[in-house]
Amino acid sequence: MVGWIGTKTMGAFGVLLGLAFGSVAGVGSYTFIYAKGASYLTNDPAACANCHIMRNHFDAWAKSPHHAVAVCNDCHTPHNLFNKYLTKSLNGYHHSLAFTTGNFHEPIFITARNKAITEAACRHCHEDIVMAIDPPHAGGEAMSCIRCHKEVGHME
Amino acid sequence: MNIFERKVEARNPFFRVVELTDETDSPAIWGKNFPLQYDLYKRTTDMQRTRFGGSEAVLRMPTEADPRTEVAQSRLEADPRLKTMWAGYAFSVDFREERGHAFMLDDQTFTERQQFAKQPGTCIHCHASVYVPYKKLGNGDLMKGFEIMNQMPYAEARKLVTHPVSCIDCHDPETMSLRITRPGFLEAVKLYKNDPNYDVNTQATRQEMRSFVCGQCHVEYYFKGPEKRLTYPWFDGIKADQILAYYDEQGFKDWVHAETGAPMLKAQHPEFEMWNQGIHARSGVACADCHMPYTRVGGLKISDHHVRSPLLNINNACQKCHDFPEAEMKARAESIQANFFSMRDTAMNSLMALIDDIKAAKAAGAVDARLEAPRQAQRHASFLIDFVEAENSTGFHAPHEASRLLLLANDTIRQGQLALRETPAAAAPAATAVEPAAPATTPAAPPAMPAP
Amino acid sequence: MNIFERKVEARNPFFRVVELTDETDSPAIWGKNFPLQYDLYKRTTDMQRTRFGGSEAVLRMPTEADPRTEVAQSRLEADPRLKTMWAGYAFSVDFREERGHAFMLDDQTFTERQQFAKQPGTCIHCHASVYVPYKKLGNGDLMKGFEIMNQMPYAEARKLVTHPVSCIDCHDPETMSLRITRPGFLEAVKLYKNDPNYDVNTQATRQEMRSFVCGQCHVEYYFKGPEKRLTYPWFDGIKADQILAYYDEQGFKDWVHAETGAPMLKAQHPEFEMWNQGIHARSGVACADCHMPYTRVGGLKISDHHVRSPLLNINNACQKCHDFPEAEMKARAESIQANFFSMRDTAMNSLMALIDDIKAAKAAGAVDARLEAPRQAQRHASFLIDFVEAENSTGFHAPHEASRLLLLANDTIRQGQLALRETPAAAAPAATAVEPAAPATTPAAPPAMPAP
Ligand code: HEC
Ligand code: HEC
Ligand code: HEC
Ligand code: HEC
Ligand code: HEC
Ligand code: HEC
Ligand code: HEC
Ligand code: HEC
Ligand code: HEC
Ligand code: HEC
Ligand code: HEC
Ligand code: HEC
Ligand code: HEC
Ligand code: HEC
Ligand SMILES: [Ca+2]
Ligand SMILES: [Ca+2]
Repeated sequence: MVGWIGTKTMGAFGVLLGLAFGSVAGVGSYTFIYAKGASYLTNDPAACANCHIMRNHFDAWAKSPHHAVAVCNDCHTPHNLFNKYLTKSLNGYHHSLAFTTGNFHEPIFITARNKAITEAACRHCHEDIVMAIDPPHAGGEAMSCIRCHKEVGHME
Repeated sequence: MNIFERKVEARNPFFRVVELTDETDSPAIWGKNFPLQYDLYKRTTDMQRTRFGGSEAVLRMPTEADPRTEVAQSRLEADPRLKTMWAGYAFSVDFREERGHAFMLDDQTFTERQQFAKQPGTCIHCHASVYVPYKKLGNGDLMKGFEIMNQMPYAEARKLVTHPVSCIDCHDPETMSLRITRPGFLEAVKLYKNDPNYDVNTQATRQEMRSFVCGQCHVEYYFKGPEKRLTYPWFDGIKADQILAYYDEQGFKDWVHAETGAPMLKAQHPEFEMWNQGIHARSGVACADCHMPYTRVGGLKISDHHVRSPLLNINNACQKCHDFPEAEMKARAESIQANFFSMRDTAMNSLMALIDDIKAAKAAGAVDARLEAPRQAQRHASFLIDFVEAENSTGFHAPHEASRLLLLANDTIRQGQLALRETPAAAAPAATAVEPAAPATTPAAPPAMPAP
Repeated sequence: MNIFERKVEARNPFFRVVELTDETDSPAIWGKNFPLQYDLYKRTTDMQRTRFGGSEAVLRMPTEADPRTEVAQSRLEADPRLKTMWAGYAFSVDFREERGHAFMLDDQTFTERQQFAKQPGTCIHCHASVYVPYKKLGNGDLMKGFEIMNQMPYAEARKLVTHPVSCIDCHDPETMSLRITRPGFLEAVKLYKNDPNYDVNTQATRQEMRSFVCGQCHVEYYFKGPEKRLTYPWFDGIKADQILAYYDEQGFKDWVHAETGAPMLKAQHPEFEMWNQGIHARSGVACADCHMPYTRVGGLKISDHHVRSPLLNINNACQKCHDFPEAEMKARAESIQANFFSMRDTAMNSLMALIDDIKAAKAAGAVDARLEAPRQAQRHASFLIDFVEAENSTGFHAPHEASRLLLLANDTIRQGQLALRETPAAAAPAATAVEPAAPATTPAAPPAMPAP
């Protein structure tokens, strides 16, 4: 089911979670994000919207409460330098190929790997408020955020 | 963002190759300006089955009377109980699965029902591009042309039309916006809106129009009064039991049942009425959202004018709103349909039992007075079952409403069968000297439904 | 690492004030570590009605035998047909709307059903924090303690328990993860999963557990065999008709109907079974998603331990997934419920008619052989109606399935009533000389359902 993270992705997700927690140490408040807002926005979302096929997602993002605080890469790349660029290149390759060949399923569905990255990104910013509902053990089963917060994922 | 504010997809650039007027009814001409829509429109000749819908091509030997080499599968053969249900009526002779819009004119012209009884020109209202012919016949007056064609015999009226439903039947040639052209709906939508002054073409929202253009034809109708005026029976409401109440008030019947003598009613394709009762209508989802979803052709998003079963096109038709895999969406629709199908089966068997009962009683010489209640039960139950059976989504458009109607039908049959067995005092079966209890009495008043 | 350690630097909201062990059954002690959850948990004493659910406080004069000053409204008074349906069984004496978890132990202890017939210690399985008492009784062995308590009379077993369902019944005290503690479910989940080796506490996913903890108690059950072993009857499947088939195979009956002599079955709160048939379960939505939705307390999101009707809490329970206004979501749920309620009403009236019929036939001296088929019809129909009636969501958890069962019940009644009137040859009512047709015959085989 697309609705949430399958058990198979849990291992990788756990690792990502760990990384996300690592980088959030000593942070974890909205103030920080607001303060650094400008630098986040240098990850220009227009780069993504260059592809008309990304247009809907761009539009939905632009109307969402998140557009003031998070750009595409905040949700779609890991909050860790190495993984960020690894992911960017993997996705860049994949999307360009798909776009050129036109050979992809519509509507577009996020891949399991990218979804895990995004779910970790939610926690990166919202750990404070959701810590009680996350599993006590690293490697425990995490709850999918977008199962309930569908609208955050550009939902029409 | 929600489904109500449907986005106008990347502006549709088109080249005005030809000038379209309010008299252009040939789709090929419109197709010069809108080749993408036209190409898809032509594909309504495709025949492909889904588990419960779509259609299947059955080869036949063409005859002089009926030159078709392919027809859709017979529904009477698939379920012979329908013949008994409609005994004595044209539908018991020929009734087929409906198929794509391209076939509508031929299928009407050549159905064997035409042989069974002379049909009026009225029929053409929903089976041809009739907007321009109506206007011509009425000297520019649509309603007048409609009334004139209604009075013609079918064969004569048939000569006045050429195309199945065409661009001009749904679109304004100048603005390309949707437009209602059917007199039947222009009148009935006032009842639907409960506003005698409602003018659908100026007052409806765009999203409403995306269903109303279909509601022009995909509705229950009858021929009213001696002049057989085409009428959508929405005077008491559009639910099946409200329509039934209206027919009862009018004392209307479609035919007399050949086996039981009951005054019968036939329901036809109430897709619009049933859709209205469902969760999708309630959520603002229009016919066109599922049956003409946006589809990407090259870099453009256009409405898929290949009108067909959405289950042949799940990614565009369903997945824009439902975040589940294609196979799962198919399984969900089919599970609703299978559940409906099994309920319909139960009700249908009950109906056959009632018909058998009345037939037997009649054969045994029962007088009309004694048959009155059972025959009314047959009339009512048969109409309710027919309503959800004739509705072509196999329950999908409004599963809860369909269930309600089937239970109502089944219970009506139960009471009809008991009424037939309710005998004047002392006529209880001698063998056991059972005193039959009055049917359906309740020891106490049923509880009031809690107020909303 | 456990929940405490990990959260320490991140301004952990929970402090390990006390040590919790597998013997700590007092919720107040757990509440020291988790005051937010405990505060909400205590609010299950609230009584508030929704249109069809919730509960209403009815004042009463406390007596020695029953010291309660407030009870929930009587369902028997709301619908007296229930008394007829259950004539001769404890439920016809006292049956009330269920209310919050805080009341479970008192309501069981003091229900008048306890006076009607001696109840076994087994009952406590679902009405108290019984995990620690079971283990104590079994010297550390849960299953053994369970078997011992089952054999005690209720009054004696009652002395061994103190709390209504408590933290330890759903949570592992060390990890706080969800845990199944109920022998009935530990066994039955193997049938549910169709795997005799299934170990729910190690193999279930977190999301599954968010329903399974409720499925420990919100299920149909019966007391099997002479030792009256608590059993969830899922051997042939968990749908109502599959459970019915199982009871028939077992030749099991709950009681004999006082008015008709039929061998009856009683269904009880099959929320888990019905939820499983619905679109929400299919979409992975758990009981806790709706009945314990996340709620924000200060800067923290926690599970709302005030377990109650989601319609008292639509904003958190529904609107995160459904993007419609609160009033609209309420109306949607209530429209499903009202539709169900009217269908239930029809089936209920039919059942009363059947009971009247059998009663009358019996009074007139009909022999048992003649009453066999009608009595079976009563047994079956009554169980099916009871199943959806006892399911406490008024149809919401699985509206399609509920409709299917009600139609099945109504049709079973129709056949039962006809069977009663089917008389040995020549017994046809003399007055009109009608030859009654065999009921429910069909002129042709029904169409096969299209394969998936
Ligand atoms: C070259 C054109 C192009 C650009 C630029 C582009 N995308 Fe995509 N993207 C696509 C196409 C085509 C797909 C569909 C691929 C598929 O589903 O196989 C896609 C799919 C996706 C998906 C879902 C599939 C997955 O891999 O998980 C995400 C998420 C996504 N893009 C995000 C982004 C972000 C963020 C950016 C900017 C950093 C971006 N895209 C830039 C063309 C593009
Ligand atoms: C606040 C977090 C967030 C931001 C910012 C964000 N996205 Fe997403 N995106 C998501 C989530 C969550 C999903 C997964 C949606 C789902 O599975 O329903 C998603 C999915 C997608 C998909 C795949 C489509 C799908 O429904 O699975 C694409 C393409 C995409 N995003 C592109 C973008 C682009 C382009 C931007 C910037 C303009 C962007 N996203 C910004 C959270 C975000
Ligand atoms: C870069 C940091 C960041 C990321 C990544 C992020 N958020 Fe947020 N989110 C915020 C901030 C800051 C706000 C407050 C915005 C406001 O109130 O305008 C917010 C608001 C919200 C809200 C309340 C408003 C609304 O849209 O309903 C929800 C729910 C939410 N986030 C969920 C998520 C989920 C789920 C994800 C991952 C898919 C996510 N967030 C990713 C920073 C982030
Ligand atoms: C089962 C459903 C569900 C899941 C899963 C879920 N949430 Fe929520 N979330 C809710 C509900 C309900 C609320 C509203 C609580 C309230 O307002 O009392 C909420 C509130 C929030 C808020 C506060 C929004 C505001 O307006 O202040 C944030 C941020 C948030 N969630 C983020 C997340 C993140 C991140 C995850 C994943 C770790 C997640 N949620 C998982 C249901 C869920
Ligand atoms: C939410 C989606 C949805 C909406 C809205 C909808 N339909 Fe359907 N419709 C379906 C599905 C699914 C079927 C079943 C198709 C099948 O069995 O293959 C169906 C079947 C049909 C059929 C029979 C098609 C066939 O393949 O035999 C007709 C005709 C039809 N619908 C007309 C309408 C009309 C007219 C409206 C509006 C008044 C409408 N529908 C609204 C989804 C929809
Ligand atoms: C002018 C009358 C008319 C209008 C307007 C109309 N239809 Fe039809 N429709 C028909 C007729 C007649 C048929 C059956 C044709 C046949 O079987 O030969 C049909 C068949 C169908 C089918 C069955 C296709 C199949 O494969 O079984 C679908 C689906 C359908 N229509 C949907 C729609 C939708 C959606 C709209 C509006 C966008 C619409 N129709 C507008 C008259 C109309
Ligand atoms: C109010 C609109 C309307 C009118 C008037 C109408 N039809 Fe139709 N007809 C439809 C629609 C919509 C369908 C497709 C749905 C279906 O078959 O149930 C259809 C399907 C058909 C079919 C193909 C399926 C079948 O029944 O075998 C035939 C033949 C047909 N009609 C003949 C006629 C005849 C003859 C008349 C006049 C007595 C007539 N129609 C009047 C709307 C109409
Ligand atoms: C049965 C009704 C019907 C018929 C016949 C029909 N259309 Fe449409 N058409 C629609 C609907 C519904 C839309 C969507 C309009 C909207 O969303 O406002 C549409 C939209 C369009 C658009 C706007 C762009 C788009 O694709 O959404 C064009 C152009 C168009 N149709 C051309 C044609 C042409 C050319 C024909 C004849 C070959 C035709 N239509 C026949 C119902 C119809
Ligand atoms: C434009 C949006 C939209 C489209 C297109 C759409 N749906 Fe839905 N669907 C909804 C909404 C809204 C609901 C109501 C529940 C909710 O709020 O999610 C719903 C509910 C459902 C349900 C649950 C109903 C029930 O009775 O259990 C099913 C099943 C379903 N849709 C199937 C389909 C299928 C199959 C298609 C394609 C043929 C489809 N939908 C197309 C929006 C849509
Ligand atoms: C999608 C949401 C949803 C899910 C999932 C769900 N329920 Fe419910 N439940 C409801 C609604 C809505 C009602 C009706 C409440 C009312 O009438 O006030 C209800 C009613 C009930 C009631 C009666 C409550 C009352 O107020 O009298 C019980 C008990 C119950 N559910 C238990 C369960 C159990 C156990 C599960 C899982 C096996 C479950 N529910 C799953 C939404 C849900
Ligand atoms: C130990 C057995 C047990 C467990 C475990 C249990 N319940 Fe209950 N539940 C009961 C009993 C017994 C009652 C009725 C109490 C009464 O009426 O005195 C009840 C009542 C309810 C009610 C009715 C409240 C009202 O106002 O009408 C709801 C809703 C409910 N439970 C949901 C749940 C959910 C959701 C879960 C799991 C998270 C759950 N229950 C777990 C035994 C249990
Ligand atoms: C398998 C679990 C289970 C067992 C065993 C069980 N109950 Fe319950 N009981 C429940 C649940 C769940 C509810 C709340 C739902 C409802 O009332 O339908 C409930 C509600 C009740 C109520 C309050 C509503 C009413 O019926 O008036 C009483 C009293 C009660 N039970 C008594 C008993 C007695 C006496 C026994 C033993 C014969 C028993 N219970 C055995 C689970 C159980
Ligand atoms: C009827 C079952 C039940 C009972 C009794 C119960 N809980 Fe829970 N509890 C749950 C469920 C379900 C969750 C959600 C767990 C998950 O998502 O993995 C939960 C989650 C929690 C959590 C994790 C954070 C959160 O709020 O989601 C804590 C802490 C907790 N409960 C404490 C308690 C305490 C303290 C008590 C007793 C006062 C208690 N619980 C009684 C069912 C129960
Ligand atoms: C965690 C997500 C979630 C929650 C919470 C939830 N729903 Fe749903 N609901 C769904 C999904 C998924 C469907 C299936 C249709 C779809 O795909 O949108 C659905 C379908 C429905 C439908 C259409 C079913 C039909 O038979 O027509 C209704 C009505 C509905 N939900 C009401 C509610 C109500 C009321 C609540 C709160 C008590 C609720 N839901 C809570 C996810 C949810
Ligand atoms: Ca068809
Ligand atoms: Ca209640």
